[in-house]
Amino acid sequence: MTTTAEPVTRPPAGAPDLSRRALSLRRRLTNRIFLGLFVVAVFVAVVPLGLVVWSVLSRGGGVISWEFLTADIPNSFRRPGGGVGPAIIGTLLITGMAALMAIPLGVLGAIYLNEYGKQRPLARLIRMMADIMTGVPSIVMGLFIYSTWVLLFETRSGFAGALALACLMLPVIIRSTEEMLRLVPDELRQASLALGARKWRTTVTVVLPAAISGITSGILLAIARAAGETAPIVFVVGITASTNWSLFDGENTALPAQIFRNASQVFEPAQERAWGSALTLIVIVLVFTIIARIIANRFAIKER
Amino acid sequence: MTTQTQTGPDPKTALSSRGGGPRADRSFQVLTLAAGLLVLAVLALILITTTREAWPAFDEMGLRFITENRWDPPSEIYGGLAFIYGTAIVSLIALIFAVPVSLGIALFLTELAPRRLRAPAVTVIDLLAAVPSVVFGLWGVLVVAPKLVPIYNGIHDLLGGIPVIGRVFGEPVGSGRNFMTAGLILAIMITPIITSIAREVFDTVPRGDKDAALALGATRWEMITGAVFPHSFGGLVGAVILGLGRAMGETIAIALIIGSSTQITANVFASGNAMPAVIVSQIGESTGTFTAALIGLGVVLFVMTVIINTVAQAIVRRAEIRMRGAAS
Amino acid sequence: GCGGGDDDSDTGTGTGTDASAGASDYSSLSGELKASGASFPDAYYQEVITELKAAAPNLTVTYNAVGSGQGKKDFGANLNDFAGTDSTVKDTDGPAAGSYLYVPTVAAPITVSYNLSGVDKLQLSPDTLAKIFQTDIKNWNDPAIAADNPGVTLPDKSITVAHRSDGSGTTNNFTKFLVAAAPDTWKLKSGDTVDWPASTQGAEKNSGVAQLIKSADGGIGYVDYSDAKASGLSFAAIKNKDGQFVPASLEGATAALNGATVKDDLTYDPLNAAGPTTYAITAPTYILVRTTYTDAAKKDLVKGFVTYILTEGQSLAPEVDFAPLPEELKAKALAQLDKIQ
Amino acid sequence: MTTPNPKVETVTASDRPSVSINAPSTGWGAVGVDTPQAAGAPVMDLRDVSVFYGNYEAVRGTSMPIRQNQITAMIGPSGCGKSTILRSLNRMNDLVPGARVAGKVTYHGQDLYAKDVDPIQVRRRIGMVFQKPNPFPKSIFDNVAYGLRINGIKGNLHDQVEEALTGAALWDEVKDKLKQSGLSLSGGQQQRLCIARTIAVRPDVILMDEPCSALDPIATGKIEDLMHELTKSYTIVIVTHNMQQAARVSHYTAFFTAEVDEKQVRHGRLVEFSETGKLFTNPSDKRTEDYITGRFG
Amino acid sequence: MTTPNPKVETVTASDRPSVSINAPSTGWGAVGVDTPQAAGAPVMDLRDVSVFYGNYEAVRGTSMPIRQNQITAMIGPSGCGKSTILRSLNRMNDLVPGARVAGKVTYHGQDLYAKDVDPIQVRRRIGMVFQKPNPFPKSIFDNVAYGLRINGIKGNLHDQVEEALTGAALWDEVKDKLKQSGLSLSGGQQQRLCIARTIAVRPDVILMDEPCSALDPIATGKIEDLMHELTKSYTIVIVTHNMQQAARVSHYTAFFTAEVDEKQVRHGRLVEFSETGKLFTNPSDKRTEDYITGRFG
Ligand SMILES: Nc1ncnc2c1ncn2[C@@H]1O[C@H](COP(=O)(O)OP(=O)(O)OP(=O)(O)O)[C@@H](O)[C@H]1O
Ligand SMILES: Nc1ncnc2c1ncn2[C@@H]1O[C@H](COP(=O)(O)OP(=O)(O)OP(=O)(O)O)[C@@H](O)[C@H]1O
Ligand SMILES: [Mg+2]
Ligand SMILES: [Mg+2]
Ligand SMILES: O=P([O-])([O-])[O-]
Repeated sequence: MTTTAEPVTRPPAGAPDLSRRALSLRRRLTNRIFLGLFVVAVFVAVVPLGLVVWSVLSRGGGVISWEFLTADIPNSFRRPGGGVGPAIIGTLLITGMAALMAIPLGVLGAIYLNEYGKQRPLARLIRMMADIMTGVPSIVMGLFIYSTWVLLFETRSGFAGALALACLMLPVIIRSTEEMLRLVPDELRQASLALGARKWRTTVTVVLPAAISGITSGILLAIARAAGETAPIVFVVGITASTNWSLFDGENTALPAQIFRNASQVFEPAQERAWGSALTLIVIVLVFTIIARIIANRFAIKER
Repeated sequence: MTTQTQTGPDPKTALSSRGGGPRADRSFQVLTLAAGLLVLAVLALILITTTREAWPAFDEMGLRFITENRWDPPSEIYGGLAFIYGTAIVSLIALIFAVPVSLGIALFLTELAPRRLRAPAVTVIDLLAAVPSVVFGLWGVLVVAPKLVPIYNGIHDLLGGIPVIGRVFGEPVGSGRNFMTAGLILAIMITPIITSIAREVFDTVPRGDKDAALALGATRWEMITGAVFPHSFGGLVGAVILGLGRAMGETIAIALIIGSSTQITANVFASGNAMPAVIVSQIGESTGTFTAALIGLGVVLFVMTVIINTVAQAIVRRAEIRMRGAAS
Repeated sequence: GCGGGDDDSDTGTGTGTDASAGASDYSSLSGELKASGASFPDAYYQEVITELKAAAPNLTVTYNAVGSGQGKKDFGANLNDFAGTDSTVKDTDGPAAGSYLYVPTVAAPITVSYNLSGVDKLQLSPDTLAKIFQTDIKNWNDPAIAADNPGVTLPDKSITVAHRSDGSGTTNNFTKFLVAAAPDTWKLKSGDTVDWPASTQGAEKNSGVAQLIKSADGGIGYVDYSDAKASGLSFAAIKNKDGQFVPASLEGATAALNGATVKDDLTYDPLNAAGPTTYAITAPTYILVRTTYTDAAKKDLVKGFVTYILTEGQSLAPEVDFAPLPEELKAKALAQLDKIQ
Repeated sequence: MTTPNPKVETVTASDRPSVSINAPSTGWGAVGVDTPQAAGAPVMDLRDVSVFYGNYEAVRGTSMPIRQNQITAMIGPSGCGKSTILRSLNRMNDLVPGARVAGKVTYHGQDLYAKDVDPIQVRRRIGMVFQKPNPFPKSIFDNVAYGLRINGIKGNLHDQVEEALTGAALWDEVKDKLKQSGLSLSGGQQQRLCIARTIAVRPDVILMDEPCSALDPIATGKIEDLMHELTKSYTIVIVTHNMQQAARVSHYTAFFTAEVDEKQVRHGRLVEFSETGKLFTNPSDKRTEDYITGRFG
Repeated sequence: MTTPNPKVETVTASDRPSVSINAPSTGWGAVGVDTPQAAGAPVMDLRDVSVFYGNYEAVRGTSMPIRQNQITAMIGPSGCGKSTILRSLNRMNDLVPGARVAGKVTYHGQDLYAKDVDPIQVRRRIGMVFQKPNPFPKSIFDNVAYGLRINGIKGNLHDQVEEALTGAALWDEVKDKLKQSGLSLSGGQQQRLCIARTIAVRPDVILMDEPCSALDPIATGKIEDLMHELTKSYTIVIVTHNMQQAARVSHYTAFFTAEVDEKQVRHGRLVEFSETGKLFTNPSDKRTEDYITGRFG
């Protein structure tokens, strides 16, 4: 457009019209509207998040203190003071134990589905059942653990809760991990096998590290969901007012249960504890998300 | 075997397996298989124990357990139809809102967003997934439900008079605790799940397919409908099913927001109840057949999930056959 | 106990010294007690546990308010050392007949709370109450309500009925009262969960019902006394067996306990009890203890804890809006503890 | 094997136009402007075109014409920027984040990168066929109809689809199974389906990026025949790794290579643009000669 | 451009071994057995090898030797089964569900497909380099050490890695950044890293499937030089699309093509196997001649 020496600056007569005007209004509008809607969708999702986080921050923020995070849980709903220390410990222990059980099993199961079972009928069955298992309500999972584990050993315990949470996490981890393994290029597997690596070593040393970032995301989603589960905790973990470091001996408690318990009280101190617990729980999950992402990034496929 | 050739460097000729190599491989495979089978075992165990415990109720109610709309524990009548309906309607509302929004976000992230924006957006979506459902429940019942009442009233005033649609947008309950609010909160809860899977699915659409559409003079949106959607259909159904599973199984939040009435009504602004919510809120004070009936609701929910998954898989398979063609 | 300061607690302390001869020094109690059950007395039990901690620092008691039904199931499955329950044990509940003893602990009024702008005094007879909760009466200016409230101008406003969505001892006692006091009108029977009409609204826990009532002008529902007071709700005066409209109060509740007949197993029904100052909807609650504890130490802990509830602990009840037991019943309850082996 | 041009030697000129162009760096923009409809008139023109990916200059200062109803081939070793230049001809590079085109690409005299030019209109007129046959996961009919539908092209849809499939020499093979998935066809058929899809919207120029490299010789032969056919109505630009193919099918050939600059960064460069016969028999650049005689690449 | 063999013409034989083999379908299994250590003795031997994918016979009856310390090239149009045959040489086809090998592949006289043969041992001795450079998402060091570690090869790990990288002509370029990701290297470096990874476990035979097709000419030249170097210690089999490359680097060449049988099913076929010089100057089969003169492909 700027060169003066150009002999032809205007399209010669009969040359096609390339300007935007040539695109029909309908097509242009449809395109615009739908692309605009994508942006709207992001806001639609972000707004409620902002509102929830704001609610929790504004109501729970003032409650958080060192004492709140460490002190024993007060029995009385009406009296101010105390904290949720035992519930924080309980959440960490129970969710941690659940993750410890569900992650290896889930990842192994996913390895079976993607690396061995593929489209075989058994693998298809397991895949479908895993999908179904993601839909089992947490209360039913709690009832299941209650009527098997709890009644068998005649005690509620942190471990029973961990079992219930593990059962809830397992299918989510299996399915998301499988999806991630599927994205690992076959060339990597072949390269390893061509070096004389056995399949299991290939899987453990090449395939898993290549997919670790995505696998971690899926696992985090599962943990986040499990850490927020209330019904099975109330049902199979029991309750305690002081920290119980043991998962097997004696009852325990967790933040979601404290949120639920305190939120259903009208007394101001109890409600404050509920919001404070909610904030604590979100922060815990978030911190884990961040830590896990950092770890995953260290193992992940490093792009140039 | 090696008789005639003492040729190459000797150790290179021993090709038979040594040590426990193949056994290690075998063991690993068995280990992974065991982990896979664990899913089947746990699920079977859940089904067996729950069915066993629910049996007294099934025995007493028979088919009426799912066909009758009367939940009257004092009279020992347990007809769960209203709760089945509630679960279905709430999940449906959740999907109607969550699916377009999730797909929109996923498409925004894969097709529109500048690279810089993607990571933070994904983090925000993950954060949404990190909010425990009980918090959503609290927020829904204390903050959202009352605020929505005027909006519901507005919609009712606007559409209530229209013949068929009017019945769907009937008189809103005063508390705002109804199918719609529950569905909306559920939609927020399942959006991150559907989004994160849909994003992966869209990412796997071959660059070439998108280029081909654009090279024909397609706008971006036309490219998405023409090249991205057909490719992603199966994966998207999977994403939606996972979200639906979560929606159908959600307990605490729904228990708080749905309003807890036993009724079947087209009015989405009316209170209702859903199976998991009924179980969680009534199990504590229940005994005997009542407990059995509540667990029975869990079994019904389970069976519903199986049916939905089976149907979805059949749909995906048919679509795939149609798209991939018989040849491959 | 730190002073409730009214006449109830005076007499309470008197009995306490008398009966706690065996276990007056709680500081010797050491160990753990697990309990679960009714949520109705939860606030009171938690208060007791908090107070007892000062007297018995080595005793840890947990009470998990999972509901009476679950408490009884836990009791039958040996998951707890004692259970809290608002209702009596039926064959199918879990605990085997003869394996348990009832110990009444406290009682509390169940209020009929409402939210009706311009009306701060409301009287309701059992029949009207039944009609309202059955949605036979849909409007506040219904003649039946007007008949109960002479001289009050009732607005033309539709009634929003709030009830518990979770299975609840409160529901059980409220509906039991309606069965007893309005047998011809009330059709929904009684239970922890009843078949509420579709147009009514459910909410979780007493606080949920309170919140629901507060959020809807024209709302009415049943809420336990303590939550109703804390929520700042206004509650109706209910016509008792003697034909008097009595508002919910702890005095009214204690009067109801006095008017109830106590059975041999110490269960009793204070609902719709006789007496002019009786508050008609008063609910009892019990602790289930085992007749036999295999662990002798456990037995002592249970006895010690329940004794504390029945003695010093009684004075805490009014503080958290529960009604202490009358002397006579308290004595019987303490005697019941001696049957534990 | 049927080949479109009955040449046995890879290097003889036969039925090529005799327009002789020696120096690739001089302009031919004006050539043929006065006879716009004549075969051989430049439809497109590149003037000192460089393409950047971010800060990396993948191809440097390329100038060449694309002549009407002729086949222009681009050859050269891998990574020398053939695809990059090809994609700059219909603004497909717009889709690569960070990609930027400097210099001037004109189409019928209009600057393709001018402000008011809509890339969608550009791509509709300058179609593209890719290396891997990539039919949409739709029926054969819908694949061809896709472009017609989105572009709202009027007329009888079925007739137009038939015409495009006939034009792509595929009609006879698929006329009985138009409802089947495009993916059920063989590789060669799929590629012809992609060509049919492209010509259905009646573009002016067709860009082909190694259209045969995933095909077997028989399918390749068919596509080459087809290209020959298509020059009756279309202008074709083809990128190929296969020198023999360039020699067989094209009228003009551009030879690219990658050169390392003083900072040790590799840039693609147009070395020579000539009438095909000349380039293969009598290359004017030593590097072209080295390449076509197989000394590298 | 440096080329390993200083040939200017694509088709002249120069420093090739003079073992003359005319008919590909006769056996040469015995040739050279009596001079086992001599370059040119067959390390591997294919006898009437056919490979099936499910019921589809992708390649039919292939017989040819792989000679020690020599480079054997496989050329032919796309889809003729070059990769398929190559992968049958180290049992990589085992990994394709439904793939089956008929006929006999021997390695130092042992049947590779015998019951007690462990494919892991086979692959450890017969290494493979792929078309797309595929380093593991690990550090450069770990990439090379990987094979050493899994095979439990003793000795100083660092020394062995250095040796392999030196052998792959990469040491100087990466010695200061061994901890960096293998993916941070350029394409050519990545491919040499893959070669280093392969030679680190000291295989006997190295199979290469179009190892340069994703590389630029400079990188290609380096790899070709390297292959030449490697023949001192290794036997190499290379699949290439690029006839010039085959002519430049290989000692023997196998030409494959795809033929259609009576049922219209395409099968890959070995047309001609000869000493490279002969195949390019004096092919004994008309189809070979057509292919190398560019009449198709
Ligand atoms: N999207 C991209 N981002 C950054 N660099 C790119 C991109 N696409 C290509 N390049 C680089 O630009 C240069 C030219 O690439 P191009 O694909 O045009 O080469 P080519 O000649 O088509 O090669 P081939 O024959 O392998 O297809 C290469 O160095 C390549 O790495
Ligand atoms: N995994 C597979 N399953 C089924 N058929 C296959 C598979 N791999 C290859 N084939 C078929 O076998 C034939 C030979 O393929 P192969 O990849 O060996 O050819 P090639 O000569 O290496 O081709 P190219 O030069 O394109 O790499 C082709 O028809 C191909 O479609
Ligand atoms: Mg290219
Ligand atoms: Mg190949
Ligand atoms: O206190 P509740 O038994 O009514 O929950």
